Amino acid sequence: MIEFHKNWLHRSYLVIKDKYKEIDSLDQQIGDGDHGSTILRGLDKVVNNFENIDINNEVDFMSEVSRLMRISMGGASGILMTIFIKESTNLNINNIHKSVLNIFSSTIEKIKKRGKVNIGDKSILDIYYPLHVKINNEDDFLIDEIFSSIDSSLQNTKNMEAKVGRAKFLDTKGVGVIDPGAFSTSIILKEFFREIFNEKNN
Amino acid sequence: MIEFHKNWLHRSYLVIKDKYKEIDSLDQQIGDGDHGSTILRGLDKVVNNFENIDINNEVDFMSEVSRLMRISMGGASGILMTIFIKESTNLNINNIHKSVLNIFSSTIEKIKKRGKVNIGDKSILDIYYPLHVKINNEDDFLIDEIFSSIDSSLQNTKNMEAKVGRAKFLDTKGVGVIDPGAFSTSIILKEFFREIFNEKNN
Amino acid sequence: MKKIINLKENIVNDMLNGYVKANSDRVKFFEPNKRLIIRKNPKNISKIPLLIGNGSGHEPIALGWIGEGLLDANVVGDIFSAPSGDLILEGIKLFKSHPGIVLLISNHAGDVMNGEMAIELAEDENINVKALIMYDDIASAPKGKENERRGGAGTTFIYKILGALSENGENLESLISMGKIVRDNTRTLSVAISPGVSPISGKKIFEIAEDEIFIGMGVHGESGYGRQKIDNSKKIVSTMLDKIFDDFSYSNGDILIPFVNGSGATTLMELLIIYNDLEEYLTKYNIKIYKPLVNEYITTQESAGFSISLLKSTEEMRNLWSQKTSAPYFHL
Amino acid sequence: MKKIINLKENIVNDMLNGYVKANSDRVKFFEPNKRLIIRKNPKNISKIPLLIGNGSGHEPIALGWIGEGLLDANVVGDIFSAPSGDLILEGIKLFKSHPGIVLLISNHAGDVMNGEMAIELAEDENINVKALIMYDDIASAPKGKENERRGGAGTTFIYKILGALSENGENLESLISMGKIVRDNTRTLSVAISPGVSPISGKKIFEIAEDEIFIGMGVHGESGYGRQKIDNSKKIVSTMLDKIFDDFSYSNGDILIPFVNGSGATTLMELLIIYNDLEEYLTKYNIKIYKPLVNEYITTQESAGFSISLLKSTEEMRNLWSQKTSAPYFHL
Ligand SMILES: Nc1ncnc2c1ncn2[C@@H]1O[C@H](COP(=O)(O)OP(=O)(O)O)[C@@H](O)[C@H]1O
Ligand SMILES: Nc1ncnc2c1ncn2[C@@H]1O[C@H](COP(=O)(O)OP(=O)(O)O)[C@@H](O)[C@H]1O
Ligand SMILES: [Mg+2]
Ligand SMILES: [Mg+2]
Ligand SMILES: [Mg+2]
Ligand SMILES: [Mg+2]
Repeated sequence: MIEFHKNWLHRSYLVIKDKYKEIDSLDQQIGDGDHGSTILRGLDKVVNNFENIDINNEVDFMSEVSRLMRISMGGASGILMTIFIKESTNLNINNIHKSVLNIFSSTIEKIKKRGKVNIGDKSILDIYYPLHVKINNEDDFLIDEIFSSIDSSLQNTKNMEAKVGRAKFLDTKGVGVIDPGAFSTSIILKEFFREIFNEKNN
Repeated sequence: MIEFHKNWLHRSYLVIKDKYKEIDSLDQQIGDGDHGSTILRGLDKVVNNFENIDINNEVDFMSEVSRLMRISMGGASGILMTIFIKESTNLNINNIHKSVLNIFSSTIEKIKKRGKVNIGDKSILDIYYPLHVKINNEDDFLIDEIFSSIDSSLQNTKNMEAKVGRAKFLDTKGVGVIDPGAFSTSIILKEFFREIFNEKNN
Repeated sequence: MKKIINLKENIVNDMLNGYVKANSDRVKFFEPNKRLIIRKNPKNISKIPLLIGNGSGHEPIALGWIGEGLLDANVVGDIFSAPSGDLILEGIKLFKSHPGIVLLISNHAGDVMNGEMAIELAEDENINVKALIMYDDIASAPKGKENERRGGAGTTFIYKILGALSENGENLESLISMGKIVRDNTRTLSVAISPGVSPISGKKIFEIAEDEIFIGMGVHGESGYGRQKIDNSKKIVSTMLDKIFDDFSYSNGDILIPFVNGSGATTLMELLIIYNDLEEYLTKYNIKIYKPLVNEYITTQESAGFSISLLKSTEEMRNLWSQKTSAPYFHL
Repeated sequence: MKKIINLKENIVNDMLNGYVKANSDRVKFFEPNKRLIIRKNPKNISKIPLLIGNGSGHEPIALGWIGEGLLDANVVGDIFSAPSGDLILEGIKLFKSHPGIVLLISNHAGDVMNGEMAIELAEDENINVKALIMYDDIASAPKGKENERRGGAGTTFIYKILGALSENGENLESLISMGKIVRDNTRTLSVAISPGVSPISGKKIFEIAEDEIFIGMGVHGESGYGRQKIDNSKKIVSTMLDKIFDDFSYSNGDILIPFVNGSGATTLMELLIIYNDLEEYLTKYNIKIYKPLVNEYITTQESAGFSISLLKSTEEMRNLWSQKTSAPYFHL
């Protein structure tokens, strides 16, 4: 399964590389303008260093990957966004539905605790949570539905008032702008599911 | 003669008060924008403190006046512009022509030495010197001629390249702008001669 | 963007290299980790080290405060972002043979998350480390909710006083308890005048009109009491002090340590004028003053602005405040 | 104009009051003259005092350098203008019972005129005072005409080294001769990046395009080598050092004291990055470095820019450089 993670992160890296300026510019409107660069830096650090991580055990491998990402990203986003990366090792390709639900529920719980954040606070949680609910309500999942759920969750962050992150300190509370962390999270999650579907179809 | 000096400086003060912004703005173009305020501050300091200067001897009185002006003005202009103020006590109302020539020649000599400055360097000297020449060439002097000599000397500073003062450090060397120190000097000298003519006519 | 730097990606590394080279008699990297700076002559093993992780871009804090009688280590994050808990953990582990360790955390979300993570990981390794969350900025949360306030320039009192106290051999519990007392007796209020430029985005860090100032803005442009027309020093200072005096009750004869901090572009000339008005205000209330600090210590690039911090001091605090330190950029 | 001041006419007085209050343990006015600041604990009567008159607006220099092991008195002029010779004379007279006095004069027209006047008046009163004209800025006059150069940030070496030497009891002649040696071994070059605002006129002190810097500009905006496109730190530093190395010949194994001075708004982050590149350059030439100084000391309001000064040092100079001082704003 290490290959799964490598592929997933590599794809995510490529998409983020393509879009990081767009994400920076969202963060420029409601933060300090660096989220795209920050997540790109984190992914770059691991994706272009896979060969140097001399660990064969999947859990330890991803634990090192998330440590490296956290270090190179720093800040709140580094610590919060690597929670899913680490939890993802609980994916069981033979029991996708259940294991994905577990990954999401423990990710969400950990983000809430570490980030002192709630649903609707305009953050990455507003991608994870609605998706978790959706998956929970269905027996199986179709990639198109997942993607459209992610897309609509992302759009929903636009009109939220920020209660965490730098946007919370703006007079506007960031209303009217998509949350940059939610944007990058949406990319990483889409690639995660794309990779799952690839695995299934192989 | 103390009254002569008080009247002269008081008149000068009033004219400078009226024009100091204009002088500041010249200095803004070719210096640090403070010459009008600086000379006003110097004159204000003495003119509004005459009653506190408890000295009856003319020479000592004007020596104290120039000391006070120098202290409150500071800089190059403070030291150089008070030279004439102090020398002016050599005015002999019974021998105006000769005493004025002496005042001018020693003022010019002292300014040249202290200021390491020459004729044509775009400075206060370019008012004193041509006027000295003019007075020297004539037996008597008419106020209108004095004034028009001062005015034309002042205009002449406009096209000089500065070799002293802050304007010397400009790319343009201050060409195209009247020298602010020359402007304030022209006012003080005009009032000096006006007061002489008043004395004569009394 | 008009900054004299090399590659944007290397700003922090280049700066740290310059800092360590320029002060090689007093500080060094904890090799090979070039984000962890420590004292050249480490603290005696019997004493309690003090460390902090913080984002950069606010120099000289905190790297400039490493030295005898002040900080033992600084874990340096990228511009305006806290270093990860993993790095802070490395800093903590460095001192694991000491009887205890104090991790200072300025109350900002990223710093707290990463600091707490580091503490949890260190506790898993049975290291005796305690966190002290520092806050002082009265504009960031109302009276009664002091622990929700941001860490501002007044946290300086904690750094300096605990730094001296730990050098004197005090134990972990006493340090933490003194830290809390200092915190509870500190109040800070700041004013933003004009924005600096983020070296990352190349954009202004906040926006403010030509004739306005912003009372209570945080160091990253976080909002506080709000905008108002610019006024003279005496009026701004008294508006600020009125707010601080509403928040904390000072009495006749109290001895305060004032700190006027410049945020980057505000001149020392202005800071001294502000200090003059501040001292006049305090004197009016019969308040005494001990060794004030007036300079730029916690900056946000070339932002103009300043903060006023007041510590109501005890004699012990005053002695510790003026105790000597070898830190390259802390000077009473 | 976005400065936090009270009445424009009182800027300097308000600042000095703030300075003297904030540092009342170390400095005071020579009452009733509120433009003459002296040490609280005066120098021993057998030693040679050091004083200087200078315009304000460049803080912390020189008022911040009053203290044991540095200056004995500072006569403070208005913004950007030298104090009058009469005031400097008052400063000189204060020390007339000492065996001699050094008047430092930075080579700028107003300072020289007023300093010379003060010296003449003091000599008339049989006071044993000697002037030392300080210059170092290589952009202001060509090689061979060193004595026409302006006084720049490198004059700091003279202040500090003579301050320590006089504290050690050296006589007037030795001080002047050491001062000249230090001067002859100092070179400075500066760069202006963006202008500060004059607190008098409310206007920018100089003009410079958004993508340009100006190499060799003097502290009041005086012109030097000229404008060029902004570049990265490494290139700017090497351009500057190339010019300094053209002007002075350094050899393998020389021990230099570098000083990177910020002119107001340039961040410490940048100054440290610049220092990093500077040390790299010097190391390439096998030049050794002793205790560099990196901070804002000679400013021009909130101008952005910096200067590099190098002193080729002897062992004696190095010892004096690092000798302790109590000056409120000088810190190695
Ligand atoms: N407490 C939090 N809980 C959840 N997500 C958060 C929290 N704080 C910040 N974030 C996320 O981090 C994003 C900003 O990340 P980034 O720009 O990298 O960090 P920084 O704000 O330190 O510059 C926000 O858009 C938000 O989604
Ligand atoms: N060396 C000098 N010799 C003669 N006049 C001078 C000299 N230096 C300056 N000045 C005069 O001083 C004027 C500027 O005065 P002011 O603005 O008060 O001084 P500062 O340049 O210190 O701001 C100049 O316009 C010039 O006439
Ligand atoms: Mg951000
Ligand atoms: Mg001027
Ligand atoms: Mg950030
Ligand atoms: Mg001036």
